[in-house]
Amino acid sequence: MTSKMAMRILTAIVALIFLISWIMKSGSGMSDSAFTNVRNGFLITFAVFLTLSIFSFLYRDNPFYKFAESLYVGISAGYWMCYGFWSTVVGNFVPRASRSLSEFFHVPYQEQADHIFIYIPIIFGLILLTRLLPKIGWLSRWSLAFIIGATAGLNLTRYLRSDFISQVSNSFIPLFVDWKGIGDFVNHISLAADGQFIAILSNWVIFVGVMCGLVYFFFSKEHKGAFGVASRVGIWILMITFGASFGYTVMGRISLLVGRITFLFGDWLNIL
Amino acid sequence: MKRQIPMLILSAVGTLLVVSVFIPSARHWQEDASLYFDIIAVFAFFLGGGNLIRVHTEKVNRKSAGWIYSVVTLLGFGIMLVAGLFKIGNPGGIAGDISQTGSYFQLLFQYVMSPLNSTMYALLAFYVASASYRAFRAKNTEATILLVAAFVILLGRTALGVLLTNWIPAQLSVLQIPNLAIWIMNAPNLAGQRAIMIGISLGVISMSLRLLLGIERSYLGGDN
Amino acid sequence: MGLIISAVVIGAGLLWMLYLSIKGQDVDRRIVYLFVGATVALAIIFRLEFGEVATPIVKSVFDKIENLPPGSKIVLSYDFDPAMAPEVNPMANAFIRHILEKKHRLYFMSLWATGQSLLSVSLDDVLKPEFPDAKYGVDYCNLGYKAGNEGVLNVVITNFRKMFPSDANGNSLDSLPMFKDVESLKDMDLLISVGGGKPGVKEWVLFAGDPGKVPTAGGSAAVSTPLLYPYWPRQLIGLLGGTKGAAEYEAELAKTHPRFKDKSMPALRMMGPQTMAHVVIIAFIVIGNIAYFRSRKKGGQS
Amino acid sequence: MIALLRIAKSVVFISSLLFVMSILPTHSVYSQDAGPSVSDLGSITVRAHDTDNDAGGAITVEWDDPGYEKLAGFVGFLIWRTNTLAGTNDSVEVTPFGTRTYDDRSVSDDSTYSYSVAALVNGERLMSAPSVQVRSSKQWFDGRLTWVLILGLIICGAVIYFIESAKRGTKLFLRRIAGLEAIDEAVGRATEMGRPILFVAGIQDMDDVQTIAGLTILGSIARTVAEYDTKINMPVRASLVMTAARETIKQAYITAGRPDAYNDDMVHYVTDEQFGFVAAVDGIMVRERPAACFFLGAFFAESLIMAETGNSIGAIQVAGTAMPAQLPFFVAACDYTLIGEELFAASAYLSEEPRQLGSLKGADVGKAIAMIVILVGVIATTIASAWNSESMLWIENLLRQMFSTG
Repeated sequence: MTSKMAMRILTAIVALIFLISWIMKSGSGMSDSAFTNVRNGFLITFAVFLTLSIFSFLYRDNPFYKFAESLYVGISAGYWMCYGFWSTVVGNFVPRASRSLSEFFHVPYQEQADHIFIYIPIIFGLILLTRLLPKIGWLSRWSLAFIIGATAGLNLTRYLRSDFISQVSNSFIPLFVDWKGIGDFVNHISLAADGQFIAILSNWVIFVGVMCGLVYFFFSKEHKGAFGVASRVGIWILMITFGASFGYTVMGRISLLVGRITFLFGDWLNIL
Repeated sequence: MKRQIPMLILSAVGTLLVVSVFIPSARHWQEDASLYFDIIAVFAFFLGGGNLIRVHTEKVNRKSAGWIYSVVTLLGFGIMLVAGLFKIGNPGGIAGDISQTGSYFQLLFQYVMSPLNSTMYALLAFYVASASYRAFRAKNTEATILLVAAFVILLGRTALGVLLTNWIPAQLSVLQIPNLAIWIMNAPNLAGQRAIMIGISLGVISMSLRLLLGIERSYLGGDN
Repeated sequence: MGLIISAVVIGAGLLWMLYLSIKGQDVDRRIVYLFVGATVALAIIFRLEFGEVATPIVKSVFDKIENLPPGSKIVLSYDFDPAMAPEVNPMANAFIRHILEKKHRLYFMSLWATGQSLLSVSLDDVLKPEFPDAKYGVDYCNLGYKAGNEGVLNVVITNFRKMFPSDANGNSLDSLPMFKDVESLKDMDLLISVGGGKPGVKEWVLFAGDPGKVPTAGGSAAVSTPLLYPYWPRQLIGLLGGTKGAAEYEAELAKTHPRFKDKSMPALRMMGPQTMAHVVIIAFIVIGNIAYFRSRKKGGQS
Repeated sequence: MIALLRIAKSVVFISSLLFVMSILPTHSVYSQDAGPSVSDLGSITVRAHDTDNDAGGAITVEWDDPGYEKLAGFVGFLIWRTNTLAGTNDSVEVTPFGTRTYDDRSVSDDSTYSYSVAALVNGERLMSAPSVQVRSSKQWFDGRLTWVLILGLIICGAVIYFIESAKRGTKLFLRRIAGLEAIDEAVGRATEMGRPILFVAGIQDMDDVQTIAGLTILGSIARTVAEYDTKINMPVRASLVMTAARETIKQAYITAGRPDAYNDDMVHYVTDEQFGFVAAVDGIMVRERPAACFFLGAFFAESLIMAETGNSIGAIQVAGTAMPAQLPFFVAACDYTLIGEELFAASAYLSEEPRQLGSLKGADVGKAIAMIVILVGVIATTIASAWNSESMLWIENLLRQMFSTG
């Protein structure tokens, strides 16, 4: 009972702050039209309310977060559906399919000889909708088969070219950079960041690292003996990679929070 | 029948797209396939949107716990659809750009969706901190390596890293933390990324083949 | 004042966390969240700025410009668009200040169509008000944008005038005194590209710096910086990565040339909260490990 | 950006054309320098041929420069085209300084053309002799991709070979993957605790192969779930994934002999918005408190938000993705992580079907090829650069040519 009471008091306080903020923001509006000022005052206050509601999730789940979450889900689902309609249907399909529809939507009609093909996805799309009819719902698998086939076909060659072939050829690196003989190397050995030793060391690490990393991914060979050692080094290399990427990203993540707090203190409270 | 035809469609489409890479005059099939995918995905919106409406109306009808939030979702969905599909308030009318300033669609995007979006994204700052606090502990060799690499990179990105190791002479300058951080990004990190990418490409190839050959077909449903 | 309050609040909090950890109590994740939020908020409210110290990769660019004899010829290319500008524009402005302060000759150009307008903003907002004595055509000039991406570099590495018959204002290059002894990029003493996409720093290295054997430096957005690290220190003399790199440069500039101290230093300002939160996270990791070793020791004893 | 570049390119092109026109009258804008004059130089030789490896409709023009570019008044090379069937002439393009080739993409395969190239110097057009007549045509195979085809055939051949040999009953050794062994345990725990399991197949649509990989694993998990009679909750970000996931789970329930227990509501669409989806998944996690969370598919920045929330409710978490940038976050916040290739191999492991397992051995052959080629390439490059060995340089160049993406 008491927690319900506390929740009511909290809601009342939030409502009060919301109202005060709305009034203050409307009063300080820049526009000549009173309606625009009141509207913008509301919208800014609402944006602040949503921001704080989401942050409140860090403490624990609560009605404010639930409200913001539900609203976000509804609004954004509608957003992307509208976007899909205007950009894909009107932007890509209509100009290829029909002149009169193109004129209706004010998009330039594309004269093309092969616009019969544009009906292929329409057919598969309609087949997909048979999912709604229990009797022939199994037909929708045809559309899924079309999509999965396309994905598999496109990705097979794409990954072969961009990831496999290019990553392998990038690994053809010399293990002795600027080599002028062992004597020269020993005489000039230093751990300076731009020294020859470090350049050579880097290439050795890359070479050994790629090899051992690949060994780690071997599925059909037991990771024992020399193979096991290599696989273990492979895991270590992967761990360095993960640690490094994690560490490098941290700062960028904080800048996102800086943006939100600046919004609260600057755009809303005007204390910056 | 119910199983053979989809199998046939899948293999035919996939094989055609693999072959099209090598034939100059068929190369546009690749872009066509992506376009077709987008159009089919729009049809799927009916299923997704329908599901969203059904799930939430049911909650409201049954007055199940938290039904009021389902009302919020449905309202938001409806308002956005109406505002976007009819381009309400759009200065350019039906021909205007959907995200034109002044349209209700854009207004809702700007004051509702965009703050929600950036705030959700900003939660990452907190989660990155709690994950670092909890996960970066020297429990075993692997975890220690992870920790040390992360720590060097983190230090290298603050003034602390410079100040701590400034005294190291130029002869050993790679040991200065900022240099060490860059070296880690450059050599071991690069090697790890490369091994992962080569592995992924082979994984994709073998999985695509399993799909095209009809060995992997759990997604195709049963025979009834 | 703000700094003291923040330091006390955060320091006390961290000590308390350390105390809890040593006692073996696990710290609730919400306390971690509170810390991060409070740290960033305090730093924003009190506008905390920290004296960034230049890392070697940034310092080497700074030293290069600092130590070139006055009158050296430096190209500064604006290879970015408005989306990247918050991160990289501060770098470009810091370069302008430093180069003109050292009385070098500055040649502006751009490989991105969008770079040209950002370039004119820099000219109007930074160069002209802060260096009223700098004379166009003598101390600096603006070649503007040319289409052709790295192809432009392929040409200007052998001949400027073929690609740029005139500068952005329509003056023939021969009418500009600072072009009297310039035939191609090879006559330059330093090339600087500020950008984060393609063409960008990488293309400057591969198509201008390397073939022309001209020292090349760059500034780039944080996401694309790791891709450029492999060129340092052999092909790139230095690199400014993201807001952090820009802030380090600004700090170094303010230290060596105090007259810029009062100028707005946008990257330094942006870095304040980020650095503070970063240090707090490092402290978390340390505390977390202390806690872990304590608990393991206890576990081992019992 | 691209659009801007295009506009800028056309502006440059038009302005250069205008510039050419403006200097066509006899007076020149440049002062005549001393030096070689136009008459000292030989004429330009032009070669034209059908553009290689294309779908027709393009002719490549190549020419040499006897030294016009060095002249003070040089502006550019003008490409002049004669349609020898129709008998019409037109200028195609003025190329910038430094170019020696031009692809004319505005020709028809049904006509023949001949090209001349003129150096524009001081307003004069010094026209070359016309090239031979050429006709554009399409090629049936892109010759630049020969090595891609060969490598693809080798790797795919290896996969198919081992699938076939597994079908014939050859026994295979497979190393263990801890994350996969944890799946049964996680589902079992959920059953014991009477709590649901949460499955997220990434946030991409069906056009990402990682999503499909996630769904294939879902097939195996759903079978265990059906056997144990646990509840599964699967929010999805894309409608197509919803349809595919329903088929997958339904099939699993049928295989497990419990078609009656299946229900479409196990999979539900949330929203296409990345962080809207995350907000909802977070909500589901804290309200339904699943005992196990599976994140298998393509993830972006949201990976850590979900994994940390899952961690806060004490769920067993198994993640897997081929997004290198997100792997560190899963490794840090989840109990088990399938790294890159392991995600694609997982369904084969779980199916325990010999043919599927055979495909893994085929992928291992691919890795072996990569390792051998890298080894040879590194040795060749090293010896070629350090000791100037001609033969090693030849090997290096051959390998680089083989492994170029065309």
